[in-house]
Amino acid sequence: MSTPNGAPDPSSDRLFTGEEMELSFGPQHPATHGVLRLNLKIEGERIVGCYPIIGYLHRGTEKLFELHPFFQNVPHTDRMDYIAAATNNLAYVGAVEKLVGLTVPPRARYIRTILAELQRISSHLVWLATHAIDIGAMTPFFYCFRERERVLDLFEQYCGARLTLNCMRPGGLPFDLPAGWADTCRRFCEDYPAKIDEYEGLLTENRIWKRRTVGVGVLSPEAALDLGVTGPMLRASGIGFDLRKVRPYEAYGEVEFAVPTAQNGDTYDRYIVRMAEMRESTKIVLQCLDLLPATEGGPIMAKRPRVLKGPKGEVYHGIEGPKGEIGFYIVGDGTPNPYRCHVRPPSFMNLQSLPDLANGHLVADLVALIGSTDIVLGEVDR
Amino acid sequence: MTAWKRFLDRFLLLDLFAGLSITGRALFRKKETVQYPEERLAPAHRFRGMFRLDEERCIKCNLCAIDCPIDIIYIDWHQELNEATGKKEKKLDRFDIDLQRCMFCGLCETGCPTEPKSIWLTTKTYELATYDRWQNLYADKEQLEGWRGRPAYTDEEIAK
Amino acid sequence: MSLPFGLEALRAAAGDTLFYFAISPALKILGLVFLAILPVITYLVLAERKILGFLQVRVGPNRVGPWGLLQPIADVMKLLVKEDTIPSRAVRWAFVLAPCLVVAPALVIFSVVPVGPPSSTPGGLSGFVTDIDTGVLFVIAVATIGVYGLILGGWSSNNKFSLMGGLRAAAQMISYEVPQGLALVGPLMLAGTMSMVGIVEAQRGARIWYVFPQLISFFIYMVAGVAETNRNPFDLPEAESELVAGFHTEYSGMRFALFFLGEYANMIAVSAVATTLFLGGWLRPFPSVAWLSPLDVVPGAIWFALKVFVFLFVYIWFRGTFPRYRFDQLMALGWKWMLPLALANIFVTALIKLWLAR
Amino acid sequence: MSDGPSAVGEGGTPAPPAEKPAWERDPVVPEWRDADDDPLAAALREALPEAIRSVKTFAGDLTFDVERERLADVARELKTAHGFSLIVDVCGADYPNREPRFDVVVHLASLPPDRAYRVVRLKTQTDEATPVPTLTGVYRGANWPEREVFDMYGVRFEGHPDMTRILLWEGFNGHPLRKEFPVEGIDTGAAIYSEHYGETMGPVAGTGTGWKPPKPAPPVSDETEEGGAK
Repeated sequence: MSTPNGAPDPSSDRLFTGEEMELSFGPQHPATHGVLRLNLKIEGERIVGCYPIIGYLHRGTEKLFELHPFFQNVPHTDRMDYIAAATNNLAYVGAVEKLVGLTVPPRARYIRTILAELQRISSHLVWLATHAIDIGAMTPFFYCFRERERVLDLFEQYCGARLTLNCMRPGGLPFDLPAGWADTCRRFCEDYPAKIDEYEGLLTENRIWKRRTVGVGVLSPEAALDLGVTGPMLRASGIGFDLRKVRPYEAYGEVEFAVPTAQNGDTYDRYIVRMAEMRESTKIVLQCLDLLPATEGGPIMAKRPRVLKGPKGEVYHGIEGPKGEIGFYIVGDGTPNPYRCHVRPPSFMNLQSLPDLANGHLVADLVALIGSTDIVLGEVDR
Repeated sequence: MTAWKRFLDRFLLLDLFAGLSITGRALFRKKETVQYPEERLAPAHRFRGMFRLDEERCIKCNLCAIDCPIDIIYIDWHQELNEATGKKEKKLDRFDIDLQRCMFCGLCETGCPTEPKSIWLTTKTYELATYDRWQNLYADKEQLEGWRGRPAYTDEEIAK
Repeated sequence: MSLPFGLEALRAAAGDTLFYFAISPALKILGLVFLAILPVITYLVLAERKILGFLQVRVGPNRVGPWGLLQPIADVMKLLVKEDTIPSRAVRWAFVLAPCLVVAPALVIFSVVPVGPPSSTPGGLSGFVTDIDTGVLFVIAVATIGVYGLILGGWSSNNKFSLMGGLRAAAQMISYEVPQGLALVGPLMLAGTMSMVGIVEAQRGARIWYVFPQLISFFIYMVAGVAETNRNPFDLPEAESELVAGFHTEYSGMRFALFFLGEYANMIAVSAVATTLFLGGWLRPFPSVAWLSPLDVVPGAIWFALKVFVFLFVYIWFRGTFPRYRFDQLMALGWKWMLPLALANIFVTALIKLWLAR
Repeated sequence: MSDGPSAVGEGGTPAPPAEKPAWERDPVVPEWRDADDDPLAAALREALPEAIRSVKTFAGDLTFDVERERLADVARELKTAHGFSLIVDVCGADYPNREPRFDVVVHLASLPPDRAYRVVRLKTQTDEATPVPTLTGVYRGANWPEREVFDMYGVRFEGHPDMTRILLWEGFNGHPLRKEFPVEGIDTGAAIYSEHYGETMGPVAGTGTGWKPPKPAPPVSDETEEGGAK
């Protein structure tokens, strides 16, 4: 173990030597989580070159943003990171509110925080499910989807959709919570830590899981910052950077939560960090549910002009999505449409680190690494 | 002590047995599967499903078509003299929705100015699949109004 | 003489020599394969899907027939009528030969596995096809042939993923042959014979299943058996998240079904050998305890089947629980742990045997 | 970003009881302000006097207008001297009526615990012919975003290790985020498989809903267009 990313030193064992082979890994491959394509150069099974080719899911979302008024773009943001639609919505409406100068009423802020944290849980559940099935553990997939189903039910009860939520509007929220929603949500959050224990019982201490993940794909803190990696990947490398803490948006300033970090920056640490984040998210949701009754009946939408017009100016607003910092850079030109709306996609930036992580590892590790970077190709390609 | 424990752990495989016990317990647990065509989960009250239109409530203002982010609502209307009242009224010629592209965002319902809404998605209808792509995927006025005669998902069915 | 089904007449017509050395084994193996192994395999697939479903809090296949009981038949029908494609640049003869090379050895193993006791009357129907003196050796030898099918299939498909799968299969199966073979030496030393029937009889004589004195050996055989049959957590040759489907990526239709059949036949074969060597074959539990003798009314074949099913269940349970090893870790486990452990086990067994014989 | 006058929900400071809370008042639309007095701006001006053209702030975001040639130097200065160790993003913008027409916008962030969290924006202007110095020498993470800017706007980056298209394929004809690029898409088939397809043949963008000849994007919010003819 001498190379920076934890790959075994090629000179230390003579198992794989010989000619290079090119392997086109994807875009139709069970482990690439969509349509990622990696052009691999391999020696035996050792990866000596990895070149990601993306864009198979490019839909021109940024062009679409320029064509529509601010409020019509919210459903388009759903479709970028389609397993974490609420945080996409939150980042977008946050950017619009900053551009237009709206202040969100407290009840809307609490509900938004709850939705964002539930979305983080559901996104991490999908990550865990696919990550585990990539490493060969089949059963966590079904356990995770069982719980995810409950989260999606909560979303369905709140806004009517399960995946592409369209659940926020610039200035507030479209709906108040339905009756009984808070109780259902509380029940879920109280059950949920036991379920996390179940997943952890299957994986955390399992020696096969540990051998597959510990020391695989080490990302040093310097390299992580250099590559623009954010989110759980950065925190697993030992940098406790979390936008929810450093610039508390929505209701994060009013709740207590910890930012889990780990030191080694390998695949196992990324796993540990995300598992701990799910536990923290349930705590945040429970605290927000406690804060909610005080605002019962309060407004959920700020006073705003009938047609939102972006002033001549530009803002950047980033929030902590499940996968990293998701931000929107919006340029207004005095019309109801954004002149330019650029997304800072966390998956895109995190995927950039994959060649660094994968070099020198085996093909089997590559699969674990794709899983642990937690990419969604809808967001990488937009 | 810990070294001793670690040594024992190498041979006892306790971690593996812990995993086996978790899956083993699941063997006897109640199964989560919903047998779809026989049992159906009731959609939530706000569930956004198939469109419905009420022409009498509709004031032909086009707001739903304007609010639609992907412009899939097509409305044509003309003025017509109502013999009974002697007033001019708007008549719908065409109210089409290209459901192939619809993403069920619900912005048309939000934009509708009438009360109650004359276009709404909370019909709890999600079984939109058809064998012929033009049969249901391109909904015209008659299909959108068909909810009176043909509620695709009756309350009794949901309760079942 | 007591031969059923008009076989008596056949024996009279063909003569004793021809009947006992050719016709009878042929009929037995045909009967075993088509009446026992193949139905068991098809339903094993269903059982696996059902049990995996239960482990994963879902119900598994239940649409074809009651409780999905006709599902295997539907699967077989589907695979039979499916188009059988051969990639244009594949090596045709090898591509066609490979699945046969996987299935045949797995089925041949059953010819020496005793599912029941030898007949009490000379010339009667005994519970095995043949009993050769080198039965265990035969099993090991035949099982090794299967790997050629995997390599050939992987190489001839002209697909990089297949090739890697084939290479992994070769490396893995050859590595695990060694500890597996060595693990079998322990019971052989205790029994003093290589005949499969002889080993079961020896367990009856020793009044104990060999799993208890040979626990380590049993454990190594189990792990190596899982690796040998390419099952989770050692399913590297066909690891679907890494190699798409490994060596059978390009196979479809009946040829794919043959690979499938081979894998499950291998599972049953490994379980059957383990049952014979370690769990007392057709013997009832605790063969030495007299008051359990009412259990003897259950035929030996049923006991045998029950024990095999316990093994198969454990296989499926493993699949539902564990992640997959990585290639180099699998090799390290085989050569650095299994092999020394097996050797040490042989050494200790030999010492104890010598000490007891003193 | 530091607290701007209109920053969203910052910590949820309750409004004084006498007046209406902020969400019931009319929104305070932010405006551009000069920010030369910002300590960061002053320090940067001192270190690289001719590189900074102007420093402004809008809604709390500090924006440096940087000379094109000095973009990498400014980023390096920010990284080494002011702790802006994380590259947030590189993106472009198109102003067709301006000369030069493209903006390249870089967002950098400083992280705790060494520094307070802050995002600054570097802007520089360029046209199609003039490459911008790449940031990949300062932040390796600028690699893919810069490729995206090239892909979408055709802005080249000088010294970039791999200046190829990223989201679209090599051979795609055009840069789709330029304002004149038609929303309906273009006939791209000929460009990919020129050996197979003639100029007007080949896979056509938008075939799913019927291809239309390119035309300027209709104003979406205009009600008169919506009623009849769609």
